Amino acid sequence: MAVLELPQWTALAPALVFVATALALFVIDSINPHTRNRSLLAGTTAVGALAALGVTVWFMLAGVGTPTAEGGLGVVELFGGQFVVDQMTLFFTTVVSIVTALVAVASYDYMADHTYQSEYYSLIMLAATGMAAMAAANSLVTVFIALELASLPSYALVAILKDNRGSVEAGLKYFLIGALSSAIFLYGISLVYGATGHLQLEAIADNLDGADAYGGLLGLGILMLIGGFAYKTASVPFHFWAPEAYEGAPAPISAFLSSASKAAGFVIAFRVFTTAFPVEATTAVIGIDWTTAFVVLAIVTMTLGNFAAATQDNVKRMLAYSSIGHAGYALIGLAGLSADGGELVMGAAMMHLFVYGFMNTGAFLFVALAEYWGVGRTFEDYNGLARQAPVACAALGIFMFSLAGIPPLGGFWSKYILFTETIGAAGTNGAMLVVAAALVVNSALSLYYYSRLVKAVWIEDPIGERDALAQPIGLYAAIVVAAVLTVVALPAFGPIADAAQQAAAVAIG
Amino acid sequence: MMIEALLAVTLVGALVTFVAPNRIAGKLAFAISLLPAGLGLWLFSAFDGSGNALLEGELAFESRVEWIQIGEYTVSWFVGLDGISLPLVVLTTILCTLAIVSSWTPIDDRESQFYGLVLFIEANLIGVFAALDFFVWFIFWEAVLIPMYLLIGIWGGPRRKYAAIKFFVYTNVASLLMFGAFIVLVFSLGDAVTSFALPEIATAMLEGGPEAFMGVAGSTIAAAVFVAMFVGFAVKVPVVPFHTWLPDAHVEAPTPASVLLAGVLLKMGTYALLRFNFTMFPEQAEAFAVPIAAIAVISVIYGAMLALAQTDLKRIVAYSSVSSMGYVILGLIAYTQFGVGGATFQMVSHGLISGLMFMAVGVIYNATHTRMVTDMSGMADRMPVAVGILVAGAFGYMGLPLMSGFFGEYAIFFGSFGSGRLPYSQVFTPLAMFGIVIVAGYLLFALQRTVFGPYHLETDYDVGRAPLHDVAPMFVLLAIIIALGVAPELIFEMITDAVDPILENGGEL
Amino acid sequence: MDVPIEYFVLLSMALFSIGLFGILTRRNALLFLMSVEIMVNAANVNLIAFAFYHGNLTGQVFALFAMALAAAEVAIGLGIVLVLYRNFRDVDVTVPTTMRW
Amino acid sequence: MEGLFDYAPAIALFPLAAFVIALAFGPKLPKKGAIPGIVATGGSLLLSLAMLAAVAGGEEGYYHETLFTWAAGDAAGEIGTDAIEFTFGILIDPLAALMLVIVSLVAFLVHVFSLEYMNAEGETGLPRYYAGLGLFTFSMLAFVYADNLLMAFMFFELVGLCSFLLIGFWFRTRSAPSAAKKAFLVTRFGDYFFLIGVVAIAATFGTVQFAGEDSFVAAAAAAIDDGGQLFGFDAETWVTITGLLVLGGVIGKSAQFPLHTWLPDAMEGPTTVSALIHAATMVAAGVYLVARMFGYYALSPTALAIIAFVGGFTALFAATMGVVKDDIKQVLAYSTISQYGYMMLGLGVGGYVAGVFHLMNHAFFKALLFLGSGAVIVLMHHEQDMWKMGGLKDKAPVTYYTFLAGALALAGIVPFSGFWSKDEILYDALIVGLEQPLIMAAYAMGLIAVFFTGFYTFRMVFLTFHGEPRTETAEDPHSVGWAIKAPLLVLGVLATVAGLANLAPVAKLTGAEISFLEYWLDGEYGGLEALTYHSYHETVPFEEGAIGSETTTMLLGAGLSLGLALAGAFTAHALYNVPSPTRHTEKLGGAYDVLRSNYYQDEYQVWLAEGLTLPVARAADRFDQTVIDGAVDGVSSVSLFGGDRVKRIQSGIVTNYAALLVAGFIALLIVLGFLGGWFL
Repeated sequence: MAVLELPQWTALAPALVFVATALALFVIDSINPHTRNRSLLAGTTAVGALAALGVTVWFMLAGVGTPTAEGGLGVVELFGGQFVVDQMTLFFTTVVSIVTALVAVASYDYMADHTYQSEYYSLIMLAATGMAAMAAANSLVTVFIALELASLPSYALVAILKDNRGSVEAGLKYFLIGALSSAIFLYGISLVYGATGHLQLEAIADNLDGADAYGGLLGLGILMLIGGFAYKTASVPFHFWAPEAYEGAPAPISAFLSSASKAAGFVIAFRVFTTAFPVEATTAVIGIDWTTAFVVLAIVTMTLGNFAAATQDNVKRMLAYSSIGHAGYALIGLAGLSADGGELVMGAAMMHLFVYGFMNTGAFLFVALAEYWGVGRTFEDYNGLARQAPVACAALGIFMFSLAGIPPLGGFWSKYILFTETIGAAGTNGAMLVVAAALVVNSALSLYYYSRLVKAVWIEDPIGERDALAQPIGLYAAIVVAAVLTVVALPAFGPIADAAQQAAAVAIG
Repeated sequence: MMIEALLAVTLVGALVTFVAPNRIAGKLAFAISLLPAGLGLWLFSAFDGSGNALLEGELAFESRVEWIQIGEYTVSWFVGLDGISLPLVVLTTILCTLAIVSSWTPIDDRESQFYGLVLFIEANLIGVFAALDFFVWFIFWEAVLIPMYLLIGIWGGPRRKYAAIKFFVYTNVASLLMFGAFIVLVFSLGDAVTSFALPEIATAMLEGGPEAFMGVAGSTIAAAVFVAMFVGFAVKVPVVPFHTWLPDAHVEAPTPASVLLAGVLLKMGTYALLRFNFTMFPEQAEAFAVPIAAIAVISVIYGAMLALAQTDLKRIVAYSSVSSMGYVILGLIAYTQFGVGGATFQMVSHGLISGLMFMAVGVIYNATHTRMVTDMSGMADRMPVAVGILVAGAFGYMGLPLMSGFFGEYAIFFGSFGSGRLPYSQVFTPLAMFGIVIVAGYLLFALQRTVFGPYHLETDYDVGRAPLHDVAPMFVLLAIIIALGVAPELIFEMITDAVDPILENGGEL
Repeated sequence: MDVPIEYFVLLSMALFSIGLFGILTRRNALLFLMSVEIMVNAANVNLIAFAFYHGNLTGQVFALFAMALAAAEVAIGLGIVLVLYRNFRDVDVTVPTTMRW
Repeated sequence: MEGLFDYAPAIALFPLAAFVIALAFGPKLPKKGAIPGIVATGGSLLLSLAMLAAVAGGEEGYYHETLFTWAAGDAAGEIGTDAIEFTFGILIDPLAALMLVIVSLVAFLVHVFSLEYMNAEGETGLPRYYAGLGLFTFSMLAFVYADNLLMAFMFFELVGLCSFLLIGFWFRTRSAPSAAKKAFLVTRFGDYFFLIGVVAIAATFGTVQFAGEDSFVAAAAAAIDDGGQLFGFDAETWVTITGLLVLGGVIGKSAQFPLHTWLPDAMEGPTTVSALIHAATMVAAGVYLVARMFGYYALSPTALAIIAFVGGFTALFAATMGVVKDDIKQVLAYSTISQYGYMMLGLGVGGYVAGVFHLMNHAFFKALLFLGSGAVIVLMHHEQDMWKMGGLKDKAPVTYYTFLAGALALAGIVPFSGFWSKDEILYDALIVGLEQPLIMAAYAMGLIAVFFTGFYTFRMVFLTFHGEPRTETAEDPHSVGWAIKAPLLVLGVLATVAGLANLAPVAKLTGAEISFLEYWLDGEYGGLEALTYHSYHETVPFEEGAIGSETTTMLLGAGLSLGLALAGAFTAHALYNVPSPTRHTEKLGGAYDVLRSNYYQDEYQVWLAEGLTLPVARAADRFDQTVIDGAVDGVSSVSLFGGDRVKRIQSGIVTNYAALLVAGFIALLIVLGFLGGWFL
């Protein structure tokens, strides 16, 4: 129980490691301005991310967050409950740090000839810090600050290719929608505060009954909070930034945002709604079960995402829409909360976000590789890549089939367990049956466009001649690691499932 | 552990082949595939099981390990063989070995990947028949899609992309439907079930049956689930009207893929029908007996009529598969020992015979590069041996006595004619039997036009005798077919032993 | 304190709506930014008013945080507007439409 | 003697071995596999004769042994039984023994004949030919001594396969494969009903044994006695139904109307094949099957009457068609159909002995005639048109006289074998017919057919052998060797004297004990009680009448048929036995076209296949491609179109995004607000 000796604040170690790495990068940059020493910078970033990962895993194993009843160290509360470190925190921190590490390694090649190396990496680290903080935030204050801490660097990262119109346009749209959304979010917070007089989540929950008079106010506030989360998780109707941002941003950043940032968005959503707005109590006040909103959002989001993805020509954009679709899947986790076994649905959603972490990252990193090769952006441009780069394309096949939920890959478990639990929840909440049906339709459709990409690289013959393709070490390493993780996740899914389900159970309490 | 060994050998072999140089891939894959084939025969000789795997039977080579906990349900790695699955496993191993040999000639591009995929598909097929936990079974069931998609897509004919995607999406949608239905069943079984182990679920079904779920009465649930699962499997079988993916897939697939598709993949559907619908839902099966029998008869006659209209040899065989599968359905719904046993026997027998047919057609195609009946005549003049085998196979398909096909069909007819469970069985059976006339019609018509008559060939290739390694596998198949035709008891005994418990649940002995 | 809380809420809602209106109508990036600021300040008004109403300081403190973050946001925003101008020779947010559908 | 029976399996296995050898090593062997064939069939012949002796000599007098279980399982038979075994077994009783001898003898002779007929021509694919013959002989012999219905069906099918392969022997032509296909398909159509019958009988009685306590015949008899219901019919009706279903196979194989159309086309095969398969043995399989399970048919007067009527009708129907054929083999083909009609007639009226008797005689004289025609074809350098022949009498005496013997037997001229058997059939038909109008009609048709038989037979003889040679090939024909002559001589003798086996009329007149075949089939020398003539005769429900005394009836019938036969012969003599005969077809007028085109039987059957079934199939295919598959593709295209529309809302203009975002938010707000009642 080594953790016990440490002071409480060390529970935030993962976030601290991130921020430390960011500062280290600044130091390096200030010692040697405009350094192009990529291996040093990317190395530091990767090491930092892996360190954070190591710490997180260590905490998990040490039993941080595991209820003391089960021999764990119990949930660690910091700063009067402004931050909390429990299994959910660690679970999502794991996702964030893994993705960050992969992205850092991949950027080593992708950003090779970029002018502002150290800024790039330190921004990534700061964003990661924000996300780690989101995972731990336990008060609307910290939630908002962490959210902004994650968002602001992201804006910059998306637009970092200053002379690339796509990047800039992406950055602009991302920023504008983001600003609008955060304004709405902030206003929502203010309303909730008004209704309950508190910002700390437990406190809000305790004071819900006092807010009877302001049911409408509270309801509006909650709805605005939902808006804020919807923006962060790229869910309808706050998703409009996503396709452009993902398409225009540097591919590693797209991976970073669509995996880590999305996961972080979900963790705050999970935490706020499970802790601050317990279903029955809230329903009593605002007169309606807020899961209804998520049912609608989930269905609309997954449908819109998949249908729009089906007919894309640009691979990156297809992946962008598909990530909207997956946001829809994950939203089911919140939609099912009012039903018996809601914690199982949420757990399934968390598993999905976990696996999605590396399979989606891997997919975007393959796009990064393709951009590195300069083969072009459309499906046709990808034709016949498998003949020249079988390993990378095999990895792509793994990612695609895993995203489609075809065994024997990690994506299978998360998707089908989600499906299973959705049906289970339907037992007490009929709306979930509609969700399940939508899930079937959408995954069938998703099958079409995922396999379309596999078809392009494996089946089609290349249009015209292509000269030999380089094998950038960093990108390859990242992709292969992601692929291996995706495959290994199938047999080794037991721990993931247990962790997610426990975390969900504890969070709901 | 023998089954694990079988799977491991095949999977490792697949990996090895995948990275092997193209030059030796074919021979290497053959050498590797001898291991599972030999192992399969060993299993056959060492088989010591009795009874039905789902109904408290004595399993052979059983092994069970807890894997994943989903809510209160346990998923465990649970495999074992009984008299129904063992013959199919052996069939798979043998057919795959022969398919590999038969593809030495036609496959001349990306060999290592091709043979790797074939071995991969073999592993999954073995898994499908050996698995006894729903999730394990479903993983293998779905995992078959990936290699088959690629086999058709990469090495297929002109419209291969369309065929591949159609096969992929169509069958997967069916699987989703079936999966959802089954999960509903599991949840509606309530506390009676705590794992996804099929025996447990079967017992719960037969003893308690589903409780009300989502406010729907248990009996309604059972009926709905039965129908949904029947449809889901019907696509895989396929039976009219869900058959349209089959001819496309067959026509475009390369010979060995067709061999496996017709030889084993279709059997997955009927096998699943037997395992799930007809083992777990005896009452519903009886309730729906008439419509199902009607579907069976329609499949037989309609499929045969379609075959009659074709001019592409592969399409002919493909549609005749639809027709033959109709017999199997009829035998299953009859619920007599000869009916169900004969159906199971017919699965094996049809696997061998249709495999033989596709190989023979493939050999002719290798030489002529056409499969159009109208493009050739008098092939017997140039390739007497291959044609001789084709004719033998055709007569096997027509159910010539002393070949396995005859026993399969005879047992089904006999079993269904006397069935007390199937109303109007004395009407349905003769109707279905008329298929044996039509099948003779279109096969002989095709033979007359292609292999007999004066030699003529539209495409300008000089046709000579087929190489030994093209003909040898067909001889092996022919030998097995005749052996099973002369002494069906070789496997019929163990089949009936495994079938009896099914019949005891409302069936008749 | 005799100004009823409702007035503050109405005021903030008015501000919020004005900001929103601005966002929907203005095409100039800078005006877009300002509108966002107005919305944020609407929220701040709320926070402070409610802090007063509830008699705890949480809201006021948070308002300070919010302002700081808003400032940071504007900083990033201006940076993006700069590169926007550099690439598109315009600060009209409706100009960049190279990516759509 | 009993020990001999243990060698019974070898009777069939010898030819099987020959088949394997010919297939595997044929090309390397001298004579391309003829030798093993001859040895094997010879062996079978000797063993069969031994069986004959064993049946005659043994105290048990029959052999009934189950060799191995093909498949066994549980099945709820309609009556009681709950377990069923499908086995391979051997049943050798007088009938089977007799048939074994006939089959193996003809097969042996045909093999010998082939030595010259086939090998001489430098024919390719001879191993295939001998393999085919071997496989056929195996299947036929196995069929003959099959002890149960299913086994019988299986080998019934196999002989069909062999017939397909051998008819299609010259596969490089267009006509042969087509004829082979037709033969298989038409018989298959019959076998479809046969198989239903087998399945039905098995499902009803839980057994398919021909003989013994647990035979389905016994079970059926029992069922009829206690008058229960079988599958919703009363027992006798059900027996009739199943019996008729099985009869479907018989009609197909024995080329009875309306499934006779394949046999004439089957003449595309080598003449030896026609002799062995399409005259003497395989076609006999149908009739033999009826005789084999005669006890079953005996239970159902309806079935018997139908058999008799079909037989009589076919006899006349085919004979008339034979009258106008020019191809010597065609004439023989139609006469074959007609003769099997007689056998059906005989069995149908309960004349078990008569039927079997004619079966035997026909095997001899028809094989003789076919081989004879084969010899003629050799003489004529593969010319089959009788109008191109003539005057071969002096140039090929052996062929001529043997052929003549066969012709006399076929025409039924006393004292040749054909006369005795045919006359007996007609007599049995007559005596039953006197009581049963339907049978009387059948008898009448059979009687009229006698005239036509006599006519076309001698038309054939005269056109072929008499008169002046009408072509130069007929001037100096190719010579034939011993391998052709020997079989002709053997069969010639048999055709002449085989009648002695059962001189029933003489016996009746003189009271001498000389109707040996009857005693033989009656189990006097040994056999199973249940399968004897008298036990059948008791079961057969027909009562018999007579014109005056039995003897007068007999003499009357005999005289009538003999007279008609002679009349036919003399008509032929008058018309064609002239130096240069001419076609007298114009005398027939319109009837000629009808006969020439075989009553348009082929036309409508071909129409059924190609005019009806094929278009329907094409329509089904179109339906499948457009409607069913269209629906599948429709779903995908619709969803893709939907996707294409959905993505349009991503207009690329950020202000619109903001607007849509707010709109969406407000929509959500309104919905939830109303549900939650926030606006109150």
